[in-house]
Amino acid sequence: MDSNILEIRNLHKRFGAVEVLKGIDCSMKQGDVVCVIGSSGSGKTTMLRCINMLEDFDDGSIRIDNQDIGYETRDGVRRRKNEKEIAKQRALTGMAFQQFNLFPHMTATENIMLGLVKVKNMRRDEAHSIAEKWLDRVGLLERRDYYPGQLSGGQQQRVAIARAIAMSPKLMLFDEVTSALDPELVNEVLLVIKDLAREGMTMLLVTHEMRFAFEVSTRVIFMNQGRIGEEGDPREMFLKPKTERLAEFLKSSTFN
Amino acid sequence: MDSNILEIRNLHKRFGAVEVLKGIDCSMKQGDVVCVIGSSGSGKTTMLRCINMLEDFDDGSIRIDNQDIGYETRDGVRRRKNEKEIAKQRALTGMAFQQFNLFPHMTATENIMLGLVKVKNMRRDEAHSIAEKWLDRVGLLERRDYYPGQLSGGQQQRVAIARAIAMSPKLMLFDEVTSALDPELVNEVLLVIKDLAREGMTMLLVTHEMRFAFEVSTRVIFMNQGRIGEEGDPREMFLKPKTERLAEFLKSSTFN
Amino acid sequence: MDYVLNFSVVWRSFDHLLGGLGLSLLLALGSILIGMAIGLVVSFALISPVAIARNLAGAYVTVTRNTPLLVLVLFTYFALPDLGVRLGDIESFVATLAIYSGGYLAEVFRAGMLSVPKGLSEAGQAIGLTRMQIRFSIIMPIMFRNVLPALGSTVISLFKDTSLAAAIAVPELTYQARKINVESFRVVETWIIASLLYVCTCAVLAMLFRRVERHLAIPR
Amino acid sequence: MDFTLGQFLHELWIARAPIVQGLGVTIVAAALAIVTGSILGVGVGLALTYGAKPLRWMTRAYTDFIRGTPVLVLVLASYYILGAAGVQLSPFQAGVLALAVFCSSHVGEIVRGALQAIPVGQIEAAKAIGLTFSQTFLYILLPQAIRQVLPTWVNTAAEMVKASTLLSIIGVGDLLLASQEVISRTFMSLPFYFFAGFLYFTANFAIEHFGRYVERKTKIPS
Amino acid sequence: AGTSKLDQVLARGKLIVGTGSTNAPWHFKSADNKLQGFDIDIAKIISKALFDNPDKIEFVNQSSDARIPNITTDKVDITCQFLTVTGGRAQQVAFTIPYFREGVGLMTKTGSKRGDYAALKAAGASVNVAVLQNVYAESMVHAALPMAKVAQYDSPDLMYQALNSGRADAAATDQSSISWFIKQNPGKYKDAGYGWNPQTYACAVKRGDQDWLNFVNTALHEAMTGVEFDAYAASYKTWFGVDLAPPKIGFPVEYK
Ligand SMILES: Nc1ncnc2c1ncn2[C@@H]1O[C@H](COP(=O)(O)OP(=O)(O)OP(=O)(O)O)[C@@H](O)[C@H]1O
Ligand SMILES: Nc1ncnc2c1ncn2[C@@H]1O[C@H](COP(=O)(O)OP(=O)(O)OP(=O)(O)O)[C@@H](O)[C@H]1O
Ligand SMILES: [Mg+2]
Ligand SMILES: [Mg+2]
Repeated sequence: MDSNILEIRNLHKRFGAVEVLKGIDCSMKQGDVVCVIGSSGSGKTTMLRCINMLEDFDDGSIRIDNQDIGYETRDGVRRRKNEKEIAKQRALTGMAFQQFNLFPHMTATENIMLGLVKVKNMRRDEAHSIAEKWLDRVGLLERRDYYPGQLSGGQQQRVAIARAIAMSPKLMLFDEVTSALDPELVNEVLLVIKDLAREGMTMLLVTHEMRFAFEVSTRVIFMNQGRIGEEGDPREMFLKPKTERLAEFLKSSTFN
Repeated sequence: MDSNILEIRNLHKRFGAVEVLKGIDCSMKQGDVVCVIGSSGSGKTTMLRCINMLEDFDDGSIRIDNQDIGYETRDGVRRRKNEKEIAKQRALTGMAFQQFNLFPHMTATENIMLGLVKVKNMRRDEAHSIAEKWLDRVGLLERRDYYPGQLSGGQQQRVAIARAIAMSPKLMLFDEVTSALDPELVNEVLLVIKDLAREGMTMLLVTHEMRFAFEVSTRVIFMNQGRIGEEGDPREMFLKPKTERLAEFLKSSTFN
Repeated sequence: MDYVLNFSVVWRSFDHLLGGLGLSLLLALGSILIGMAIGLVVSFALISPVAIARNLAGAYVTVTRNTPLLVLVLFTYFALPDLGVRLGDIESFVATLAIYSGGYLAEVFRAGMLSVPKGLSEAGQAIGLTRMQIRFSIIMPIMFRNVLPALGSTVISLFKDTSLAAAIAVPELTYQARKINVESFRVVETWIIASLLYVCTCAVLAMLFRRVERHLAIPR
Repeated sequence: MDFTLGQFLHELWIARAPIVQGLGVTIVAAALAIVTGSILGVGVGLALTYGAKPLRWMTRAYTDFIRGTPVLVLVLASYYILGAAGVQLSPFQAGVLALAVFCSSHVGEIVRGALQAIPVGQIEAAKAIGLTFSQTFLYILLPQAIRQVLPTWVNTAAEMVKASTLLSIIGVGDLLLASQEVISRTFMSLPFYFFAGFLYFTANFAIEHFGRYVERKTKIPS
Repeated sequence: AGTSKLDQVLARGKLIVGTGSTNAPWHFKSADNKLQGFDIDIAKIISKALFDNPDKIEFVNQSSDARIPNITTDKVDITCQFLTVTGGRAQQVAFTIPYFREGVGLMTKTGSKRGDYAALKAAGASVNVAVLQNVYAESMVHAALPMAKVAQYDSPDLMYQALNSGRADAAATDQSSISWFIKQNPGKYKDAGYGWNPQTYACAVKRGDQDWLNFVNTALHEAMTGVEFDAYAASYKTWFGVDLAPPKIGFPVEYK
């Protein structure tokens, strides 16, 4: 049996004529924390969006927990799964977005409960106590009845992370979750993520916070023009980059 | 004769119950370049807006080129001048805003020509050649027929500055003209301002760019809670602040 | 001029006017509810990725919005029976106004739908909601709040359009007013009263909508 | 009634002159109402946005009253109530007045929305270069507002064309009345109502496309 | 000059008559778009009496609910538009002497099972009758068909349309209209053969102007009994298809 949580093989993605992902191979085991770095437009976001089928992809396969995501090949023909099935598979991964994307018409608690009730078919009281547990974990239990508009950016992002985690995904995806935040709010969110890492959550993070990537990750992936440019131990990659590209990229990013 | 271009005496400004300017005194001579620094909410913007009557003020006087701005006192009664007169007086000063505020439905040239034709009653061809002269000065002659939406932020700000300067104001006011710009676009705007300073334009600038303030100004004013906290030579103020407040403020600002 | 106002005839038939107003409101309510259902479906079609659905919905909206309501009313009432569809006068008017309002409401809903940030439906997808669940739990509640002001004014103008039911002898407010005119010829007085009834009802409707808007406003 | 297409076309041919004339009346009435209503409406919109408080309240009451009244009632009021007050207008004048008043309240609201959507910075920038308020309005606000208003304004224009049918009630020989006159002689009600409906649709369709064309033409490049 | 409408009309040189344009045979447009009908001819008789010229008339087109308001607000000098004389109306306007009297009849489609009065009456409550909108429309129909359902319409063509589409079994309207309609659509409709509900048609003028009323009465009277009889009789023949016997010579019939 394959013990990998995530297994990406030869992933290709085109937008019209432009190929944005040109063959990605990557795997993650239980408990891995992988940071994806790379310059703007290198395809980091697109890779994450393919993993939970927010984007269709053109070739290759993505397996999560031994399930083929999004497509199945029968009799040699590649077919997109039906919407219902894809929706179910999306719950295997949790995703936190740069823009938080909390549902503005629901309180913090309701935001978290929605997926539990509608996707996991939980009873409301059960969902409610899980929501509270996670709000507590991200330090926002007191704000459980606040609407997103009444929370600061950092608080919104923490609720958004709690909403994703509460679904107990096999794999959490984070796409630059701090880059829309004021500098003084960044830390509270990073602390939550560190905490999750410590507890063994499997996570794939796109980030521009180099120091954070350095501290938290078990492995770093450097994306370059739709390919994986370099991959390995964070210490080695940051201190002794093998490729010129990475060296250049690291020089231009502030390491604070 | 009073040779001061700007002469502010005991300027008071209230918003409802809150007094935002609590007695400002300040004067500028021809060719002065004065930078106003101070923490958020200290009243810097409000002061600038009073100087060209975008805000009415409650007490004190502002004289530009020996004219009383906005109000006149006859028989001991303070009266707001009529709108026509105020409009005319506003042309004594030029103002550049944080948000550029270019007119989106006019090309760069038309933006600059509008005031020349409608306020200064110039012939169109004359206004046109002045507009081109200034566009050339800010390095945008090639873009003269572009609309604001087709220009980058830095370019828009340069057009906005050209629009203000083209009216040949006695005094230019700049309110954080670079803070809405992406970092790589800040410099092109600052260069234009430096250039104007070199040519002897009288300027009053609110800025958060400490290094720039240091380099360009003949004098620095530090605003603190609606009052002038400290005022003097940039070198002395930055290197040997007299008040604790200023020292603290300088510490918290990055000096890059 | 020496025209002397005399409201007594109008007061004598005032309960007829009120009854007419009640029927106007019922006609409006019935047709707008159906119209909203139509509008919702059509608006989803308008932004659908399927070109045929988009074009059909677009044609529907174009025709309903550009044809005078009176023509549609007469069509349903007089031409449909020839084609084998026979509705009573009230039913036929409600059906017509529903179809007519469907075109207007579809546009309102479409605009509201486009104002819901795309990130929200992606967030819904990311926690595994199906497309229908996203529509009902996320897009529609937000869209509905966004469109309330536009919806309010559309509903008010549709309410006023019920006056055309008089043409096929549905005894709503305008019909009652015209009936009084035929009897008394106190046209000025009758229309003053009838228009006040309309204005007040519209004001009440507008107030109700503002209240709903305030009630549903998302705290921030 | 039972008749063939040929009979209808024959009657249509006989009635071509009054129908074309009715269409002309409809178009002229709607056009006059749209033009005067829009000019009035810009004033209403200005008063609603920048007017002093009492003026703002008065225009608010005006727009709310007009928009709450069915056009039919406005048409009758303009004809009879003004007549009773000593202002004698021809049916055509009274009808156009009613439509224009109706149009002005709608355009007023649209203009208000558009003006309020223009960032304050625009007004401040105009002030800063010394423009007076009327200059600011003319050169800065109006050109931007017009572009924003255009799509909704086109809808209002189409509404006016539809509303002009109500002028037939005070005896203005518009397209609808012309059709009804033909119907009362020929008793071919369905075909002539539909023919009229088709003409109305065509007129509005043309307006819609003209609006889109102007919208494209006046789009600010960005 | 006198203050009577009579003097005003003579001074003006034309008569302003309010009437409709959509009800044959009373007032409607010919194929060449000229107003014609019995009401029109009555107006011409009055014009002839005024100016010795039947065509010095300006017709004001009015809907039926505008007939009295247009008199009371002075939009017209006189209304001739199949106006039924009632006590209530006589309180608002002054009626001239009558120029026609008729009753209501029932029209059915030829070949209909309920083709005549007896069949209609026998069918009881299952009969639908279309009628022109009127306060007493319902009681009027019930006077002839006590059980019938009554649907009131705005204009005659809608009423006929209802009959034609089968929404109504019979149309109850003026016998004059029925005979005209049957004549225009030969073979398709028939009179159910029952008449009731007599009513009188007269012109109406504003109250309180006896001179004007006397003049119109004289004109109408002499058309029905005196020098203009030929014109009246010719019109009667055209629109109702009946030849009138000339009035008896000798002692005036009025004083018998
Ligand atoms: N929906 C889309 N349609 C067309 N092109 C797209 C789309 N989304 C992304 N792209 C293009 O794909 C490329 C990769 O984009 P992606 O967002 O994955 O980059 P990224 O590495 O996340 O960059 P950043 O650091 O700026 O977020 C870019 O060139 C982008 O312009
Ligand atoms: N229109 C207004 N109504 C009420 N209060 C206002 C208004 N404009 C400014 N203020 C208040 O006046 C104070 C001074 O504001 P001002 O904008 O002048 O500060 P500033 O020094 O320019 O700050 P920043 O560096 O953030 O631009 C602040 O407390 C602000 O909240
Ligand atoms: Mg990205
Ligand atoms: Mg400021």
